[in-house]
Amino acid sequence: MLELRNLSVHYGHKRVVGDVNLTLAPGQTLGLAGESGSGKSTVAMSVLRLLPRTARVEGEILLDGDDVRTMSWGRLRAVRWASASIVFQGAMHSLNPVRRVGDQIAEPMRLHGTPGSVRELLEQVELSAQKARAYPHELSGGQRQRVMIAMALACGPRLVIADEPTTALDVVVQAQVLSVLTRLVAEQDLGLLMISHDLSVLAQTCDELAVMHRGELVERGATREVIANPRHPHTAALTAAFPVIGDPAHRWAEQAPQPEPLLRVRDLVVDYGRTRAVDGVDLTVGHGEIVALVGQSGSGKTTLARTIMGLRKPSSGRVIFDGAPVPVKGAALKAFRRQVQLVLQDPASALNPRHTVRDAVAEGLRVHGIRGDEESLVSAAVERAELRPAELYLDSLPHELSGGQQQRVVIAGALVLQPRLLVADEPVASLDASVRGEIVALLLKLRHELGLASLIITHDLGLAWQIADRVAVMHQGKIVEQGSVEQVLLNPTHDYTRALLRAVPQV
Amino acid sequence: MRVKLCALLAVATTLGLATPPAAAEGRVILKVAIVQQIDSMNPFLAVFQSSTEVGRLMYDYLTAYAADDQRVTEGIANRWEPSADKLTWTFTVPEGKKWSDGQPITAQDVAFTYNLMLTNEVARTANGSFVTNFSSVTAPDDRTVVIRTKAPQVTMLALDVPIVPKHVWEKVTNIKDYANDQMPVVGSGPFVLTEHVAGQFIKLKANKSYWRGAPKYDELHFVYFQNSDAAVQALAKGEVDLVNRMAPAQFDSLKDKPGVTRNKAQGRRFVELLINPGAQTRAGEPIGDGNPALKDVRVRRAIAQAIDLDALVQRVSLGYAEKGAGLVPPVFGKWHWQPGESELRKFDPAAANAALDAAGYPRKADGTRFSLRLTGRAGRAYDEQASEYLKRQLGDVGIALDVRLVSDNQLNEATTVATYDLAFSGWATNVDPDFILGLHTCAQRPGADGKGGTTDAYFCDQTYDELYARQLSEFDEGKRVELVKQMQARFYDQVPAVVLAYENALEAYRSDHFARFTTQPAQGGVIMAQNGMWGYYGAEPAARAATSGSTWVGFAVVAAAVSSLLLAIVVYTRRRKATAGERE
Amino acid sequence: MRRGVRLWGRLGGAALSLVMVAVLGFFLFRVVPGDPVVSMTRGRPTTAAMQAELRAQFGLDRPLHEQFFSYFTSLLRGDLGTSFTFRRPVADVILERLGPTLLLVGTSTVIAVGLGLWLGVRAAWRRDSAFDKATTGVSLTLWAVPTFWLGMLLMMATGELFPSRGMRDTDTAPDFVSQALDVGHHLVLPSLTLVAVVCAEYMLVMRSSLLEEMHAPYLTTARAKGLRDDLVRRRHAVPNAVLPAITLVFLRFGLVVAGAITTETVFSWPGLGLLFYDALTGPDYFLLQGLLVVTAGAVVVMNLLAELLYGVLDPRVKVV
Amino acid sequence: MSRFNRAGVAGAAILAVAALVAVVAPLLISADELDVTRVTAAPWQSPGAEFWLGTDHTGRSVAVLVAQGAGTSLFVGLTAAVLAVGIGTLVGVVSGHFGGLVAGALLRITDFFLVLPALVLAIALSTVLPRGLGTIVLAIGLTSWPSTARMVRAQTLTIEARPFVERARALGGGHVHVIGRHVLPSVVPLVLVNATLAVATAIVAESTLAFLGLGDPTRISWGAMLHQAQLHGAVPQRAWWFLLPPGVAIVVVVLAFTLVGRALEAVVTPKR
Repeated sequence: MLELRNLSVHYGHKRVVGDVNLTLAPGQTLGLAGESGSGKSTVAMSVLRLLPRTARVEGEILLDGDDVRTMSWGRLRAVRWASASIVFQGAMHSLNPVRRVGDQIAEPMRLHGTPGSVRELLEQVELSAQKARAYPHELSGGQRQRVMIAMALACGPRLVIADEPTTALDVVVQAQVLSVLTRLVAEQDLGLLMISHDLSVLAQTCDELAVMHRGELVERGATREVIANPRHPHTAALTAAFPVIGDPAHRWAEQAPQPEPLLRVRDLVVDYGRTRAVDGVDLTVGHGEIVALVGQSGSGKTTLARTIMGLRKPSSGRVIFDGAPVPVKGAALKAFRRQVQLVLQDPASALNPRHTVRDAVAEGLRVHGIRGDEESLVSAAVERAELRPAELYLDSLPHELSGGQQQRVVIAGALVLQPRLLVADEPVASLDASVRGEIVALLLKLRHELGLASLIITHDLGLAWQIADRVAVMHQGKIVEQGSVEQVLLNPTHDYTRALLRAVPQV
Repeated sequence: MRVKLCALLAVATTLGLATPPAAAEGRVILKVAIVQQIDSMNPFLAVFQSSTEVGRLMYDYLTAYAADDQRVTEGIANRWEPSADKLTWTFTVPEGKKWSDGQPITAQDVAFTYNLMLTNEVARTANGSFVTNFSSVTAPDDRTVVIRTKAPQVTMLALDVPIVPKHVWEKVTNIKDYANDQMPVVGSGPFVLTEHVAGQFIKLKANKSYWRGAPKYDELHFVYFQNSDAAVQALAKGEVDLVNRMAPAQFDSLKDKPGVTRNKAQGRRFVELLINPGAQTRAGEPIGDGNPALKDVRVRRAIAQAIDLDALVQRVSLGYAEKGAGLVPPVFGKWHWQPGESELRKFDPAAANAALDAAGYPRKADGTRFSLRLTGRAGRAYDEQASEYLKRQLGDVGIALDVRLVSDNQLNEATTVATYDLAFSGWATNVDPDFILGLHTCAQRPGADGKGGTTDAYFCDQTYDELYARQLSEFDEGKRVELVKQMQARFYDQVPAVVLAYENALEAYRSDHFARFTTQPAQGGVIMAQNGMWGYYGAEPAARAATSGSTWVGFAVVAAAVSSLLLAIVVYTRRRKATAGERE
Repeated sequence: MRRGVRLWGRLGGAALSLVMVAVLGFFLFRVVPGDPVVSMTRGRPTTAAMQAELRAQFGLDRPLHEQFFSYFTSLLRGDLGTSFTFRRPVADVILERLGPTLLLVGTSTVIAVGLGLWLGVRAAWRRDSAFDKATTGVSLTLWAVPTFWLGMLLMMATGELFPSRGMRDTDTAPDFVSQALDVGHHLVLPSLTLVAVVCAEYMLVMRSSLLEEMHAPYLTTARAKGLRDDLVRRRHAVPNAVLPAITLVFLRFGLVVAGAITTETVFSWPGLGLLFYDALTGPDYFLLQGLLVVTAGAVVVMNLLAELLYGVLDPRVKVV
Repeated sequence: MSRFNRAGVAGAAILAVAALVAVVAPLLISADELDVTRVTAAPWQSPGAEFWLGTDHTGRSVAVLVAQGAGTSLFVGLTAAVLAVGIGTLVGVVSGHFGGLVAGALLRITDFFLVLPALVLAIALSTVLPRGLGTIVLAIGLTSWPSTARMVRAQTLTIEARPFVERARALGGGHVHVIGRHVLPSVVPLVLVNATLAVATAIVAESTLAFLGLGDPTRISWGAMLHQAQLHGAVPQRAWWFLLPPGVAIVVVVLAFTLVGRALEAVVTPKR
């Protein structure tokens, strides 16, 4: 049905995709995996010739035997959506914000003269018919993604291309969307080309798996086979990046003895206007202990972290650090902030794009007026964050570094003040799979070498399994369950924890 | 659908705009450009010159000034007789004169008008100065008006007060809010006001029953212009028939324009340079911050001597002016004064230098003696240019000028509180010199609060004031002329101000539409801004050519452009539609 | 994502702005030096008593705070005082001149909006095409042109094709068609001047607004659905991009009224702008402050309307 | 992008020439050529060999006047823009960084000035204040800052919402640190762009005020020349040589500023 022969795409002199050969038969499901920049989305877009004008496409793209590249525009438009449709990533932006979703679903049907009703399509994706009158912003992320799926099925295509359809969704929602998608593909006997950076998502939905790396197809085979026995080293790195909960091989944290408490949170309440974001939380982090705070977005975990940092005032309750309450202002607060450092989710935005690595790392020193040899302190911190040799990086600007390197700079910026606690908000979420492991290892090494305690905030149960000593599960502002990693993740007692664990796609 | 609509629109526009609107047929209209706003049509309130000008067309005064020599002639009254003690004046209103609504004009109307002003403060707003000396006005019968004054008054035949119809105005309860816009407005003049759209135009139609005879054309329109530049353009295009108050350059630009005749007339205006002689209030308190050096009459004379009046006339007025001398312009030949050989101050920088040295103002190291501010009005061409010349000429005698060109109101402010050293000013004069002479008496200086003055020269001279009082009660005209000339000589000698020039009134008209206008005076007189309505009243239409259709060419051009543009869009859209399927 | 326009907050803000406009209007023009009565009576035989009478008529003899109080209370009743120049209620004078300005500004805005948005869409959609380069270049140039100068040039260039002043000829036949055509004839040059300048801005705004949307993912979705290029533009890109442009149109409409000062001055168009210019030379306090209150008030109201309209047009913004 | 850079370079070149003219002209032009009392040439000469842009109503060379006027127009444009952008930046940063009542009040005032018709206000101000360049600068500067303030405030808020500012706060950085190290450096490029465009607006505003007769009558500026042209009847005389050059000069310089501003904007604004 779909056949790519020697597909290459160039932007100017830059080759984005090189010599890709792929075939997909009706009813077949194929996962295309790869990290950002591996060219996987380019392949998807080239199928319907949606690449920008500046792209130079070579090779053949056969859709039902016709080469998309040489079709007339009229013919191409007839083929689009009727033969193959796309579920785009980020439904928020891929839906027109000022038109009702019903109209948007109906639009291709009118255009291609396909019979059918919006109501039926919405029912297929388990949405009520009233939602047709909604605007995209009135829907939740999962609902929007279902609208996208309904839209993709509107003209009864035989091939559906899904480009990162569940990225940015919470685990539970992701599971729901995936199940809708797989059910519909199976029911209607569609061909599915699914693109994702997340092997576990692909493993759950696709019979076959292809892995792309730097624009080339490096591996292709049955999903189970590829994951179990990766032949290409990159595939291996990708599989390793997704820890299997319960698998001791993926548990990197060594057991630590019960430590003395460093940070204690007692009955903490934080209100945002009328909403209660944090509702009576008790939490303890010991000296040198790594605690994972797990929850879905909106569960209040980020607010909790900000409050601990003293960036937000609690409505009631106390935060006790090293035996003393966290000060609320003045020099004492400043001194406290030396002790506790923050590592943010997206390193690219956590660094001022105008500041060099040196400036970024030294910022803490300058704020606190720490005298001494700034150069050597900065170098030491940078090398400690495993950017060696430091001189190579000190004068770089953030955009010259890769995501992993940027995150190391952020960590170095924290280390330079010799803190005792690191609060890391989704420290690996925005990193490519292969880099992720390195950062996790770095955090563990710092704990090992410096006795640095960490509070790691994440939605990723796998990460918690990999790194944490203890896990606290947060739901609607409350901590519903906490305890040692093994205890919580292997024998969950709370329903919510179980739901979370169920939703995690398994490789 | 869209395409059809566009096409339809194009056709409609073409048809619509290509047809010129019908001009009103068969009526002869005189269109006059005015630049000043009309403040009110209510003659008791209207103070702007433009309003007065229109008022003269609507209402006759008790007496009028003849067109040819400006002597007093018949107005509403045709005979007048002062009593022996000059305190009682009897005017006779003849039979047969009618208001424009057919009612007869009687002495009752005259008495009503004056009495309204005597009893109602608001009614004195515009012309109150004429009646301040009245003690009573009565009409013993329909033909006779008797005015009694408190003191003898020479200006009894120069009462510039519009006489209004009693039968209309007695119903007016609130003069202040009465706009006088019940069209057509009942009047006694040669024209009847029929329409007034503020800021756009004023329409009057000929009063067919005017007692002097109906005007020779049908309608008189005043068209409002933002500036004289636009008015001159409109004249050149034939949109208006008569323009005045032109700048010299504008006047020159019409020199060879076919169908346009220019009228260079002696004007009623003069421009002067005020020299702050140490301004004081009526009570004698100093006011303002004039340079004390100017209190010295020798310094003022030296300044006057250092100014080259001929150069100003030639370069600034481009020759369209006469060199200044006395306060009364030469257009009022009887009252005008020229210095004799002994009195004349010739332009003589050397003498001025010597005089200043002698007065005790030697040149300092930098070559200057002292510096003075020169205040003028920004945007008034004369001030802007003349200040350049004065700066240089006074610089030559060691007086540094700091030229300050300010807005109209700032200039007024500076002159009313005497915060100037030198300043440009100017006045329009009337047939009777009383006003312009009285302006420079001690009594015209402001009160203690700095308000209530009308002078801007702050002249206060015993000799002058005595002469003024004497001429005011001198009923022998020959003797009065002599007194008036003595006053001007005194003013010239004391130089509280230098009369720089009598500017010509520069006017032009479409001689292809109107063959001739009555000027006042007959020789070198003005058409507009007369002491009367002769210019408009006496206009004679030419053997009139039809209104040219040339202006409508523009319409046709636009119509063609618009429709071809629309057509192009239609075709373009069509063609795009046709190929749209095969393009991305 | 969801932005709310708090209706009461906006109304309150607008009301506060109006009050500030009123206060500013009063004090700003009281600082103007010069005695208006002296300006009025200049060059005429006037006595001190007559001047005092005039001052009393206009209430200028009362202390400033009394003047302000009476000004403010009458303002609330819609009374803007009495004009010195016209000796009529300021509100009447302004109302009389509102028509011509609305005609001029309205016509120009309609044409400028239509043309500007159309050109902007075309230019942005074919970015860097010859058409884009030409229209952008012309617009940038027109944007740099002082309005009055353009008006003078047009007047000089068209010579005798168009009337040089005003809104109508006085000798046109009184029937409606003739009058309308006459007004249209007079309208050509002033509106052309305004259109040229305003249109350029609309074009540039529409262009940049559409360029912002050009890479929006939903356009790719639309293309993938098989929509023709012009349909993608008309149905998807423009409805999104036109929102800021429409807001601008509303915002500008008020400002254009004020901006018509120069155009009206050059062409003696009997509207508010010309009135403003005339009032300045008085200085006609009450007229000036009335004009300021009315024009600034109009802008405030337009501003409010623009925000409310945005709430109607853009489903993401809710008026609460 | 490249097109605008080319246009930007062209604009910069024009500005360099204009600046050169503004600096050099007063040195080369003798006072006699500008003094109406000393010029000997006939007024209203059309362009010819001696006066290649003709003469004005007093017989001065239009070419000389245009060159002389460059200084005034540029000076007013630049100083007014600096004033406006200075006020705008201060207000914008303060109201963006600090919350609370001060910010609320500042925002209210900004919004108020934003809706006031700037030209009307500028005209009113220049009527109230004494004539002079300072007044013009003040009138333009005081009426054109709100857009800058709005923009700077928006940019400040954007920057403050960035994680790196949160990181700086978490490091213990105070107001001075955050404003000085993060907010200002990010705002400055935008302010620069804004200033460039503000100069363009200010030059047009100056010419408009001068045209309405509110300029400094003792100085020669392009707007003042147009005022003179109108006052002395250039249009009815068809004296295009008196009307065109100052206007073209305004358009060219304003366009140059706009082009440079847009080019800078393209450089400063991060590409999507």
